[in-house]
Amino acid sequence: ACQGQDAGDPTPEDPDTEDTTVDEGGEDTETDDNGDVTETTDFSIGMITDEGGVDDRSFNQSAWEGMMQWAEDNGYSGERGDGIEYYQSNDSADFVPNLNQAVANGHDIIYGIGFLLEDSVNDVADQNPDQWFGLVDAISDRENVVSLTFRDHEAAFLAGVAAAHTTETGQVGFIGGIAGEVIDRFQTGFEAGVAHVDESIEVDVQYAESFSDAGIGQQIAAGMFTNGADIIYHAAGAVGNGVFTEARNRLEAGEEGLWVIGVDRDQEEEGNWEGGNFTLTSTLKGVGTSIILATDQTIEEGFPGAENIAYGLEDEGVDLVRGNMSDEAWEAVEEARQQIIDGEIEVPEFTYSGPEAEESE
Amino acid sequence: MSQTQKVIEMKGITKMFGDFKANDNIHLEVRKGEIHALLGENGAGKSTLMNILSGLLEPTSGEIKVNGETVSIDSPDTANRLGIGMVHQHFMLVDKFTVTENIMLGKEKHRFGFIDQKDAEKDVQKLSDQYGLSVDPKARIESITVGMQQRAEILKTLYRGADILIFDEPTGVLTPQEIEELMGIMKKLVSEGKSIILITHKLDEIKQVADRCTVIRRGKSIDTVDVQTTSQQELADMMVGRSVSFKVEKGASQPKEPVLSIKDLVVKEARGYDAVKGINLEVKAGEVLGIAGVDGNGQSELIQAITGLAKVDSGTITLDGKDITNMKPRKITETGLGHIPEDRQKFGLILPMTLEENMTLQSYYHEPFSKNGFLQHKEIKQYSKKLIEEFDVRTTSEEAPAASLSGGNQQKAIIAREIDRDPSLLIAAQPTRGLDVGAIEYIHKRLIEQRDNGKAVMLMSYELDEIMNVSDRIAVMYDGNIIAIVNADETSEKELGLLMAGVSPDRVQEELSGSNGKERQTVAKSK
Amino acid sequence: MLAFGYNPITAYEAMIMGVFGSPYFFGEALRQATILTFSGLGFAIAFKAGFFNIGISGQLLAGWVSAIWFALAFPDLPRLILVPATLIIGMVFGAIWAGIAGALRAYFGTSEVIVTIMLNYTALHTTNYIIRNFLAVGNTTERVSENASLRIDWLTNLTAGSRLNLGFFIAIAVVVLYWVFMTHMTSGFEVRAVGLNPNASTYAGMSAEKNIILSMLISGGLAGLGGAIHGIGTFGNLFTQNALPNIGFNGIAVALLGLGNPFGTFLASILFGILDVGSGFMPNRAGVPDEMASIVIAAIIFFVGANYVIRLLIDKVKTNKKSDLEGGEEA
Amino acid sequence: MNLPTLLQLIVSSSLMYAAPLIFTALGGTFSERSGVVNIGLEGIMVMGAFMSAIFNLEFYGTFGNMTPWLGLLAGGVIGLLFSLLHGVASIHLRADHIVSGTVINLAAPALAVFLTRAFYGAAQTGPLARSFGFSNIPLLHRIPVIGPILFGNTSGPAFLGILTAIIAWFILYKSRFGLRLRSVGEHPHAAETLGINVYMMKYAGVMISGFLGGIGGAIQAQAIHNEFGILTVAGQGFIAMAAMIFGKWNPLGAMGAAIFFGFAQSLARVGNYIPIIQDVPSVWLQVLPYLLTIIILVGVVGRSEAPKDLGNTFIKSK
Ligand SMILES: Nc1ncnc2c1ncn2[C@@H]1O[C@H](COP(=O)(O)OP(=O)(O)OP(=O)(O)O)[C@@H](O)[C@H]1O
Ligand SMILES: Nc1ncnc2c1ncn2[C@@H]1O[C@H](COP(=O)(O)OP(=O)(O)OP(=O)(O)O)[C@@H](O)[C@H]1O
Ligand SMILES: [Mg+2]
Ligand SMILES: [Mg+2]
Repeated sequence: ACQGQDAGDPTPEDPDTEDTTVDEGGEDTETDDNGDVTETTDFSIGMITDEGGVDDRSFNQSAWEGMMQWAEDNGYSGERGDGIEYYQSNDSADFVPNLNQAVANGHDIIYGIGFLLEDSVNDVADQNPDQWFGLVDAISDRENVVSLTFRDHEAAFLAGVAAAHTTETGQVGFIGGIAGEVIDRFQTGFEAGVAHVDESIEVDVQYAESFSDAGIGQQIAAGMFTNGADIIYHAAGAVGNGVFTEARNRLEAGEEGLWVIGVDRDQEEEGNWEGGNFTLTSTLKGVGTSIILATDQTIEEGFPGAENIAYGLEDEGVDLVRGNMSDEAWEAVEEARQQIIDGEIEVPEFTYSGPEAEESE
Repeated sequence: MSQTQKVIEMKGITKMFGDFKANDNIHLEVRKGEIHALLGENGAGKSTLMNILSGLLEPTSGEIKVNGETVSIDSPDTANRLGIGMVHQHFMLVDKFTVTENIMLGKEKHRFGFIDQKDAEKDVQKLSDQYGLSVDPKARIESITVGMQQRAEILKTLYRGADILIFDEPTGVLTPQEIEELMGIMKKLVSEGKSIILITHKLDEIKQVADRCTVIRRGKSIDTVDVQTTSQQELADMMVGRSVSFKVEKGASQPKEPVLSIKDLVVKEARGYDAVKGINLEVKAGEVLGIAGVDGNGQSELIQAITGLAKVDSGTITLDGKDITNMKPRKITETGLGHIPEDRQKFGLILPMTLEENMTLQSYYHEPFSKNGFLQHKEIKQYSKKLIEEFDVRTTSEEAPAASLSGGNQQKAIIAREIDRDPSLLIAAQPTRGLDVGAIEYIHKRLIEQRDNGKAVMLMSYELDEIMNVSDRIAVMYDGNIIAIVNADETSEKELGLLMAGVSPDRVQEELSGSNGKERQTVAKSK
Repeated sequence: MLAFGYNPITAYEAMIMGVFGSPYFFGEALRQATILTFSGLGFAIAFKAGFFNIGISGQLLAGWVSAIWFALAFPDLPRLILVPATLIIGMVFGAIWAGIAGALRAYFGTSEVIVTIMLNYTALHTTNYIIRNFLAVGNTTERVSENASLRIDWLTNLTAGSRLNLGFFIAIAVVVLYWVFMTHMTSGFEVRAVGLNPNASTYAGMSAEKNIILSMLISGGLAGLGGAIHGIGTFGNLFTQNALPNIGFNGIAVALLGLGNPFGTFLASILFGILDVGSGFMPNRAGVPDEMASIVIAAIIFFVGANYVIRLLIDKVKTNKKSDLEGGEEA
Repeated sequence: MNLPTLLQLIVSSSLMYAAPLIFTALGGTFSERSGVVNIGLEGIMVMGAFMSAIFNLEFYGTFGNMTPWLGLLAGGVIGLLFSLLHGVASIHLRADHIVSGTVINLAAPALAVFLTRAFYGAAQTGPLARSFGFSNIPLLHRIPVIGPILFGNTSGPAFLGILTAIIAWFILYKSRFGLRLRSVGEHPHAAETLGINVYMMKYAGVMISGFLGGIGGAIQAQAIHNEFGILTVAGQGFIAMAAMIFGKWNPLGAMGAAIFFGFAQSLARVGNYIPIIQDVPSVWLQVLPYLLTIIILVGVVGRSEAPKDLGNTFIKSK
């Protein structure tokens, strides 16, 4: 069922797969093993998708692949229903029922994938104080919720560095989906990364106000390219498809040196064209990794309730792939990566300060 | 003319609609070169029979022979091939298409699937010249007169090479001159070897053109008679199954004060030109004022302006002493207007609603039918039942949808509703269109009754008989003006016909006193 | 389904058991039905009056955003005032949003189909903008205060903590009111009349313009009320939307399934609610993709819509019994 | 940005967005001209997008660079087949046209995603093998000055759409078929008396709408999204329906309206590079296309008149 590349690939060395104990959280675990598997833990995890399925080639898929990986590593078959389970939401109204369904099924940890689930996870966590939850991409202060967030700005910063080292026109673009905190992080990091290399490089920022209409993505990209940008970084879901399409069309029509930077997973595949590949690189968001890490941490050290674990470059929770970068750009990226990990570079997280912020640049 | 060759033989035709026998073992023979009338009351089954002949309906049983050969007419196409063409009661024309497009539809002149408009127009022109049917091949149907629309319908059948033409109630919407003209056309067609079946309720028309007549009553064929040797009274009695009288019984009118007065009224038509061009008119209490005129000379707009359905451009309308110019329809109705609209299904009724809802369409909102914004269903039902009984509206129940009533009963329901409110002015527009003798009789009686009760009645109709029989005074409209007002008992059909055609009153007087040979022909042409 | 190796019986068993097997999910199904009732009735009334209001989604959003705004602006008003006021605000804004389309149609003859589609997207973008710039820092507003909440404890407890709320009873009340309005009230009669025959209605002194606007106002008002209830009942807040709320479009289906009758619409909403919530169990318990639920819904509507076939079959059976006469209607 | 570049940008990005709408709106025009309301265009587009994506992925090896163009056919054919459901329901089974269109809209996305899962194990197909690139319109793009602006590096499908609209206009207004189709939408009983097979014409109208709507979806998938997923069509069918009404049920009008939507959309996006518009708050630019449509509809276009018998069920007399 898996597509080629996915975001969850930089899996860290497996923590000792030897079984661990389960006590506190998992009271009733009737769904899983029938006793024929010997080596398993009876720890079970579930996830609630945001609007979409576990095969969305994005976030939810990455989370699910992480869970499958975790299951395999822990002696399960890796099949759904065997220690791992997902609940698909088609609408924001489905979140709470799905969470409750998961609670009823007695998983040890239930992960809500995506910031859309923030309120729902909080609510259900309040109602079920003995149940452990994980919240991906948003922060909760509940005692029984661990927040898994990503220092997306760090990866975006590297993308900015890569772009700055690659641009020939001195102009790059950023296309966001719907403006808001999460996407703002990408924008901020990207702008900072570009400026880190060369203050004079212009970053053209636009929001599609959609995550679905690729036509709009294509129109915005057309505008940016025409206006002189040669690299566009998108953080806009399916809108990004239009960005890739526009770049491909232009390259095929004879323009040269155009690049797109992908988001969340390695989008190299999207950048194939007759003349090679124009996906410069992609920022990764290790949703799957974070789930594996947090689950293992729980098993080993106990549940990190109320904590916000922010996965960054350091723990490979976010990353930037090598892609088609030049050696020079890659070196600069590697250097910046190290500097960020070492704390030598402080990547700003938000420019967002309220009304009309997205136009401030 | 070999009068003996049978072009159509229908034998033992029966047509069931569910359990209802619309045609019951009907026999009909049409000879070559004759005009064969088909006479019968509303709902007798005439249209059904002809729809069978023209391939629209399949008979439940029976046999059809065309030119001596037994045929099965399973589609209009087949009928066409057999040389049968029908001019339908309700015109089958696409309003937005041109005359030519309508005529050639289904049998288009084309090259590689693309229409050869010019060629087709030429053909239509030629055909219309050949039979003396003046039409403008390029005109859109929605912008031409009813008469021309009908000629287009006739051309449609001729264009398809029909030898047997069926006319289903062709004269209902025509002026006397147009009727005259149509009769001429029919005779011409017959003389060219065509055969015609003419459906009509109008006995004088049968007398005028038909050779033979088959009478149908309640789905059964009663008899086929020679028109020359049968009197109108005999035909009528045969049709209805009892003895009928034609004359409207009425005493002299006693007009009193004017109820409606119109001054310098100008009304624009939807497309923006003046349809009513400065009319002055009074209708007095205790009289029936008839509005005569050819369709499309501003009568409809005049009535719409009075009833508040069209905007008055200038001038004033006073009803019962109150200025009602440009008032909302409801205000006008409340001031004392009853209105039997021209198109009963479009304006008079809400067909899917129940009869009782329709009965209170003008009064549902006030007591006792509505209290504090709530409908009082009980009161409504009681009232409707009363009206249904009083006006003899035939229906299965007051809760039946209006659509389930026959045309005549739909009209009776409207009349009941409008008369029962006892308005000081009753406007009746074409109140008997398409109805049978019995219903017409009844409606005319009611109008006169209203007059005798001291109310004002305005009657608009395209049927001269009706206008002359019922009205006390007659206003003739032509081109948005009232060109003459005459007293009903001092005028003649001929005079009215001339006036309706736009001949000025002075000229009319001349014409009438002069030789009376061919003037009708010329008048008809001038329209 | 079988063709793809799925077992339909287990799928529906999973769905039915999932919903009826637990008060919680039954409560959730009814909650979902609540909102659908509003969007369904909203669509239905416009449809009765002869309009195709495809803008229920946008009107629902308008109700939602205005209700949340109001509830957040006056958190301390006593519950008895705040809740009704919030609902009314939502209703009014929904009504205005639809009223624009109604007024344009009445006075300019502008196609309501286009206008409502365009207003949908306008509502979507405007709502997101308002959230980010006026109602919240970020993409999600604060929760409204307790005083603005539609939750009622006994109902929550009865359904094991579901989000079923007072809105359900409001929906039932609205169903009855809708019925009373359409069949017993003078203005309901006018709306129906105008929908069935605008010419005759004008002739009878009803104002086509007034009724067009009135029916659109009610239509949008119902959608807006639904949005407000979604806001202070289901979620308690508002967040930026990626797309127009589906629940608006499902309202069309619900209304059509209910054959325009308020009680029918209500029952259809409950069916939808069950299918909607229950379909969530299909992938887990039966391994069947939940798209199957939509396909089932589509099939049901198809057969309800094509009820002519069913009537025809009944007729056939009847006539066959009666006689051999080859009559009746054709196939 | 200099003026020619700006114009070229606006033209090409308007056309790009308009291309799927043109075809779908033309499809709607045929259906509604035959008297059958088609709100199922959205669902038809979904099916077309789905099928073209599959075709594209599976047959790139066989057809190479021709694949997207042939993919249009694939999308058209599946759209046509799917529209038959609407045809049978509304023409023969006498279902309300809105009901049956709604069924299409409900069923199509569910079915398409279901099948995508069955074939590809995911709800999205992933990038297609070959998408439409830019096209230079033969000869025309050589015209000095305006050539490159209007016809250079632009959307090939859009120009195919424009051509199709012109052909559609000729078919509808100049051909025998068109005359019959329109007569059926205006006065089916009149058509019946002239031996025209009303049912067949209505089916033809619906099937053409399915074919063209399927092509519209195929363009959306192959020229813009470069994949198929649930988000590929997302509302474009409804906008196409709006374009059809906006264009007064006339093929050229529908085409014009579709291009106008593309233009308004493009103006909102490109506005950032146009000095005067630059400073307008972004929300205004976002809602601009929609408000502009309403304003133009009210102010300029006015009342549009639907085919007279639109939405009614024709019952053959027997
Ligand atoms: N499709 C139908 N289904 C059921 N009954 C029908 C149908 N068509 C006609 N009828 C009934 O059959 C009877 C004969 O109708 P038909 O139209 O032939 O009458 P007609 O003699 O032409 O009357 P008119 O003078 O009013 O035109 C009427 O009672 C009519 O209601
Ligand atoms: N298409 C139809 N289907 C079913 N019943 C019909 C149909 N058309 C007419 N009828 C029924 O047949 C009866 C006669 O209808 P029609 O309008 O032909 O009456 P009619 O005999 O011409 O009477 P009137 O003289 O009052 O016009 C009515 O009761 C009507 O309900
Ligand atoms: Mg009759
Ligand atoms: Mg008849």
